[in-house]
Amino acid sequence: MIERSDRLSAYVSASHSFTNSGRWCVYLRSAINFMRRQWEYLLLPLALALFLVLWQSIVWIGGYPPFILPSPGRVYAKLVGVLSDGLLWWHMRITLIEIAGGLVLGLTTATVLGYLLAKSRWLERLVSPYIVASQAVPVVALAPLLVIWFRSGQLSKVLVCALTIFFPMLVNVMVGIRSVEPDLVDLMRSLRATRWQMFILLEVPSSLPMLLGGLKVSVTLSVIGAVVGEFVAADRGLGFLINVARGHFDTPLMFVALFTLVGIALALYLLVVIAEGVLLRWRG
Amino acid sequence: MIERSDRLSAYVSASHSFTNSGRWCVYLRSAINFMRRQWEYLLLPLALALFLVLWQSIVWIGGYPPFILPSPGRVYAKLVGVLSDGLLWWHMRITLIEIAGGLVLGLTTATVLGYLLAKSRWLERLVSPYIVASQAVPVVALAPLLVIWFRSGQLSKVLVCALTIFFPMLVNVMVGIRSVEPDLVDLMRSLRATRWQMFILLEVPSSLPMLLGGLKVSVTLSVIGAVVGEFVAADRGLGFLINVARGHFDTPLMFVALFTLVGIALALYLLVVIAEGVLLRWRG
Amino acid sequence: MEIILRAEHISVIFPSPQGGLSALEDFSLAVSAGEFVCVVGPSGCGKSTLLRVLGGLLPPTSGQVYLHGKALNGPCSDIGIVFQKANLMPWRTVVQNIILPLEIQGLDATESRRRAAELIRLVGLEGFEQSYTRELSGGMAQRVAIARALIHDPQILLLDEPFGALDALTRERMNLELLRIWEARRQTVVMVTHNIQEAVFLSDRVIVMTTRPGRVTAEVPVRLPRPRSSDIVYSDAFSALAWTVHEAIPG
Amino acid sequence: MEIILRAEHISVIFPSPQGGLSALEDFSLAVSAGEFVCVVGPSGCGKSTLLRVLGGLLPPTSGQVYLHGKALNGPCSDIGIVFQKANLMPWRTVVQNIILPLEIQGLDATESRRRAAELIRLVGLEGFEQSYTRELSGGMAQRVAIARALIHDPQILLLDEPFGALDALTRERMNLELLRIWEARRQTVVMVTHNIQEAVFLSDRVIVMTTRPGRVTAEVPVRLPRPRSSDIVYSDAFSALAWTVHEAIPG
Amino acid sequence: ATPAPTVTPTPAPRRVTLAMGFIPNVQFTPVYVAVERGYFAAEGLEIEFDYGFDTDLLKLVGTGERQFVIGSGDQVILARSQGLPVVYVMNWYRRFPVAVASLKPLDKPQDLIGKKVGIPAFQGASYIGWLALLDAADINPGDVDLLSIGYTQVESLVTGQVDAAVVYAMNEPVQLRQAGYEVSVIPVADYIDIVSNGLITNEHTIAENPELVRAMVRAMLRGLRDTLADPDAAFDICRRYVPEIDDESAPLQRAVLEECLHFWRADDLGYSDPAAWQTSQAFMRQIGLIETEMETSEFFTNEFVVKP
Ligand SMILES: Nc1ncnc2c1ncn2[C@@H]1O[C@H](COP(=O)(O)OP(=O)(O)OP(=O)(O)O)[C@@H](O)[C@H]1O
Ligand SMILES: Nc1ncnc2c1ncn2[C@@H]1O[C@H](COP(=O)(O)OP(=O)(O)OP(=O)(O)O)[C@@H](O)[C@H]1O
Ligand SMILES: [Mg+2]
Ligand SMILES: [Mg+2]
Repeated sequence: MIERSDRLSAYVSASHSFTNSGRWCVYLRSAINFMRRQWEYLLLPLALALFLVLWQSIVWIGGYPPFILPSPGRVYAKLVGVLSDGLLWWHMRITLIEIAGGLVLGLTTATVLGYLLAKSRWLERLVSPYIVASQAVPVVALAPLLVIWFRSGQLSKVLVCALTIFFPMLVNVMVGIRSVEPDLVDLMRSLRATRWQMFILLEVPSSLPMLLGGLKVSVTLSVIGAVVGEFVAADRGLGFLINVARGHFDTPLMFVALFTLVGIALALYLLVVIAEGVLLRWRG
Repeated sequence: MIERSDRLSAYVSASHSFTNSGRWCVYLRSAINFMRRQWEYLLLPLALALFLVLWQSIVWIGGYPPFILPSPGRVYAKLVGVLSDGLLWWHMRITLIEIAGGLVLGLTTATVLGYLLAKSRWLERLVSPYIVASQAVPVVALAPLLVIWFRSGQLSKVLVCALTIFFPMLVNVMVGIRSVEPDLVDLMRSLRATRWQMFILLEVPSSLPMLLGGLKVSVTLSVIGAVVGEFVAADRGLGFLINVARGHFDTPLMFVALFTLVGIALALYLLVVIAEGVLLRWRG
Repeated sequence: MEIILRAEHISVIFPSPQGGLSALEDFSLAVSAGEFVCVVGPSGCGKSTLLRVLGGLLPPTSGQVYLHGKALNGPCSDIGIVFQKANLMPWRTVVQNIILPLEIQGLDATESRRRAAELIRLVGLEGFEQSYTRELSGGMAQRVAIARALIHDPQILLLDEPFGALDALTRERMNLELLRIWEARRQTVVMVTHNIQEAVFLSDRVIVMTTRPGRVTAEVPVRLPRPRSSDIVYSDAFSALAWTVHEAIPG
Repeated sequence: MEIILRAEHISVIFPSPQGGLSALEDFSLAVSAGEFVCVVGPSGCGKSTLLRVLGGLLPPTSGQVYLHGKALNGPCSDIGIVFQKANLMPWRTVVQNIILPLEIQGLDATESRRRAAELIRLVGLEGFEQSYTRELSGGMAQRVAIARALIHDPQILLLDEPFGALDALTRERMNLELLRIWEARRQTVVMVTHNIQEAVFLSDRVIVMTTRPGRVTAEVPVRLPRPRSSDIVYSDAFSALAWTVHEAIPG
Repeated sequence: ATPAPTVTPTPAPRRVTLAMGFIPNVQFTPVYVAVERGYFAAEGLEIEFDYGFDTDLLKLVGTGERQFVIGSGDQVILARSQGLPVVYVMNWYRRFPVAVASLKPLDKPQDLIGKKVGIPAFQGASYIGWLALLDAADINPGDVDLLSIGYTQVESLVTGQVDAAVVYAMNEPVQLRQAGYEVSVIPVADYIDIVSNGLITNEHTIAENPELVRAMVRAMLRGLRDTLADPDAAFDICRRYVPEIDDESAPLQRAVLEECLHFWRADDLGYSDPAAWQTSQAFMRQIGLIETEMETSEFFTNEFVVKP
């Protein structure tokens, strides 16, 4: 009874509004606006859906056996399995800790060193060959030294992760600090800003676009950095899980681990994008 | 006899100059200036020398056997050996070709895609999850698919290399294009510049510091990109050589291969630094 | 006289937290071919916004601009603009900045350089051809921007306080040069200035604007004989006109 | 009167491909405490360079600046500078830009905001407190810069064409405000301007400079009574002084 | 599929890709010998080597992307449990090559109790070998402190990071001895007989092209026999295929080859012992690596191994 009267009143109000076509227009426009904004939020799920469709089609068309390319359904089933028995969580936690450590270590080092190198050309000349070298040497070749010097615990993975993310951030810190408007430096000097104030009130905000760019690369690479560290020698973590899955020809499990990695990378990247939205609001 | 008279004349001219102390001052100052400039050029060799000293001290102090950490002398001897029998050249040529291919492919893709993403927010939202994912997945995990899709020739290494260098460049292209001064865009628009002119006359020069930053990261990572590609499956190239050296417990050979990698990376990096010096002259 | 540039019922509303800042409201203006119009008004009244709309750089919230009777929906190469800021490219030298419009039009380099050399002499920057913009003083940068706007010889010039950073003497000289060029080339000029003397000296008509919303409060036609020389500023007619404009500006 | 700021035999040579550009040559100047000095001269003659040297931002190639009799070898918090460009931080709102000097001095936020509100009223920017700099007109940005220089109440003010982008009326109002503040706070001011009227109206002394090398050609003491009101510009003494300055500027 | 070649040499040699382990290595000497002496050519085959990670290569054989790979028996069992149609057609390593090495005296597995032992990874042949050894010696895995150290066994042993390490018997111990260290070794094969490396192909190739498989096996066995008969000549051939072995590293590699011979030697070269497969599968089930019991005959066949 109540339901019916509600419907009735809705009908009445609708027909009433209809006569008032100006207001309708406004509603319509705001609805379209709303949809446009929503559409932006739909893009991410859309990208995901597109991916799933593409994947399934490759499986069908390519006719690959599951141990080469399992279907989405199989991977999902495996995901549910390893989620429910806690295996995935456990390995993921390990890798997350390494990533966190690597990010903290790598980003601080990159910022501090990048700042110093940006300020001093001769320090840059002296140190940059080492930095470049550290990036050109494959981690596996360093494995013996890493194991000897840092044991095989989590520290070595944190270090490998830090090493991986360090360089893109360092370069962007340098580019950013060197691009600071000289006139604003003069302004800050005339106000007798301390070195720290210069850094925090001028250099950081002015190079923020570049810092956030470096951060985007760094957080994305942090995932692979930790995993590569685990590849060298580990008995836990997602990199280890991938290795075990490969060794056991358990491709669905490997895909679950890979997607977890991708998920972590996407989450970190999204965080930076959100930070960018807030911090670069002034650019309109 | 000749020597004595030379000395004498040097003495005379010195004592003569001495009375003219103003000129001496100028000479001294210009000499110091000259030395300062030379000093800058000395920094790179100095960095190298420092490294050698450090290395030798670690060998002595750590007392490591040569199969863990060979002395500089041993590595040098091995280097001479593999240079003279052409082995190093041969592997290096392979890797250089892969690096060149990877750089061309990776940098063009990054520039084109970076430009498009910088211009279109919704394209960015749609595509960036895939890009992030492509960076978070370890190459080794995809090895069988790579082999099936691209065979095990050099193409797959070029692709892995391109994939490695692509992301830092892409992000910096985006940051650069988005940082272009809106007032200068207005200027160019008022002059009815075409899209291409906008790109080549405004967007490229104005984002040059960031592009060169991205390039620095990319060329450095290109080396490791090619080598990782070779790790997956190869029968030639420096990455292969490293693997062979490890397999044969030939640590000096591994070091030779590593130093070759570092040398390539340093050479590429130096090229970018030189380009930077020329292209950013206007910043003084 | 034929109307070359016509703005009809232009409104520009910038989004703002308080719901929208009305920079121009129902602004209409018609400029004849060969006319020299000056716009004066208080700081922030919408003069620069007006020039951006006239130049096709900013689509108005409502209203329409017509060039040669056709709706203007974007920048047009007939129109040259001098912005309020010098807007030089720091990676280009003085010469390279000046020839930018010709480079975009695809003119060959030697002809460009010849024209640039001429304009550099005009704005008094001989010896600074190869300087980068960070080595220029404020006034020198502004002069480079003026030279750049003149080089491709546009039919319509939109000038936003082009002589603001110049000293009195250079300014006077530039005023005379501008008049000479305008008379020789029969261009159409719309110029924003803060200097009432300058406005009266140069123009055929002075438009006076009010602040927020930017509207026309007065149009003062200037019927002084041409060509004008510097002496004209001492005439009674000139003083009277300057006074009229001064009084029209809202305090 | 005590000499508060003294420049002795200042030369500034900028490196240039032609071997060195002499922006200032053997320039000497002594400013007494509480004095108001205006500097005029052609574009590019070294006025901004002079202010940068006086502010301790640019070490001169030779010569020395003394503040309170002590050699000045770097910026000093007693000196406030308004640059020729507004030099605002685009990531800060108007209020945030204005309170920057206080933030650096570590003043607490509420007091800062109170003072900023006062200055915003003074420069006529009410309602734009939360605007970012890209939403400001040229003159509004300059007014923000002026407010920023006044907020930390420095003993010495170095102003580089602070009112260049302002319309005649706002400029007049700002002139009067500046005089009021200067008289109330007994500050010392060195101000670059292109407006001879303004120079004579405001200052105790007008320094006239020549171009490359920048030197003093004339010093015109202005002994008009204080406090001055706008009417003074119509006096004969004022006209005579303005004429003297005008004639002293090298053509 | 192409028609099966006859036993007699065909004029146009048929290209076959043989996927081997990671890198060219002295351990592949028999293959190089077979190529060099024309044993493959005699079967009408032209061999192309393909190096890579063994698990990847096995997958490629499983898809038919490659026809032959050299891999170990435990991998075949694991792969088949995941549905890869791979079959082991020729036994090469008669003894399982994994061992435990230490620079301290080590007589029996029990000596490892309470010690720190390094292992490359918690999977793969070395892990299985390790567990098998503990199982055979009745040691509780919890009584040994096992560390994952990657492929850094030599370095870890020398620097004292671990008391013992799980190694390949013909690699690390040989290297250490060559460098002058006293090494004690416990080979897993002394305690349990599990299936080791051999030639692997897929069901499709066996069904469509049995002659090809037979030819491959025959040629490889000839190479193996020659190597066992005259290791010095074989080593010289090997050096031609692995130019990275220079005069400096040759003695060590020669020693590695010598050690290998102990693991290859057998009375009935190429034959798989069904009992070994049985043991392997039972053990892998016991430690939970595989869940379902499979027919041992799925894993391997001896039908292509012919007596000379
Ligand atoms: N991009 C923008 N976003 C928001 N508001 C803007 C923007 N540009 C201008 N405004 C506002 O529009 C009004 C008019 O600005 P405009 O630059 O046209 O003034 P103007 O007359 O040129 O002033 P001035 O003489 O100081 O240069 C101002 O209140 C300004 O704050
Ligand atoms: N950083 C620099 N490098 C090289 N030359 C410079 C530099 N700064 C200024 N100059 C030169 O010094 C001279 C004086 O410049 P300055 O900025 O002091 O002039 P100004 O008197 O302030 O002129 P304006 O009134 O146009 O602002 C100019 O010729 C200019 O080209
Ligand atoms: Mg304006
Ligand atoms: Mg100046």
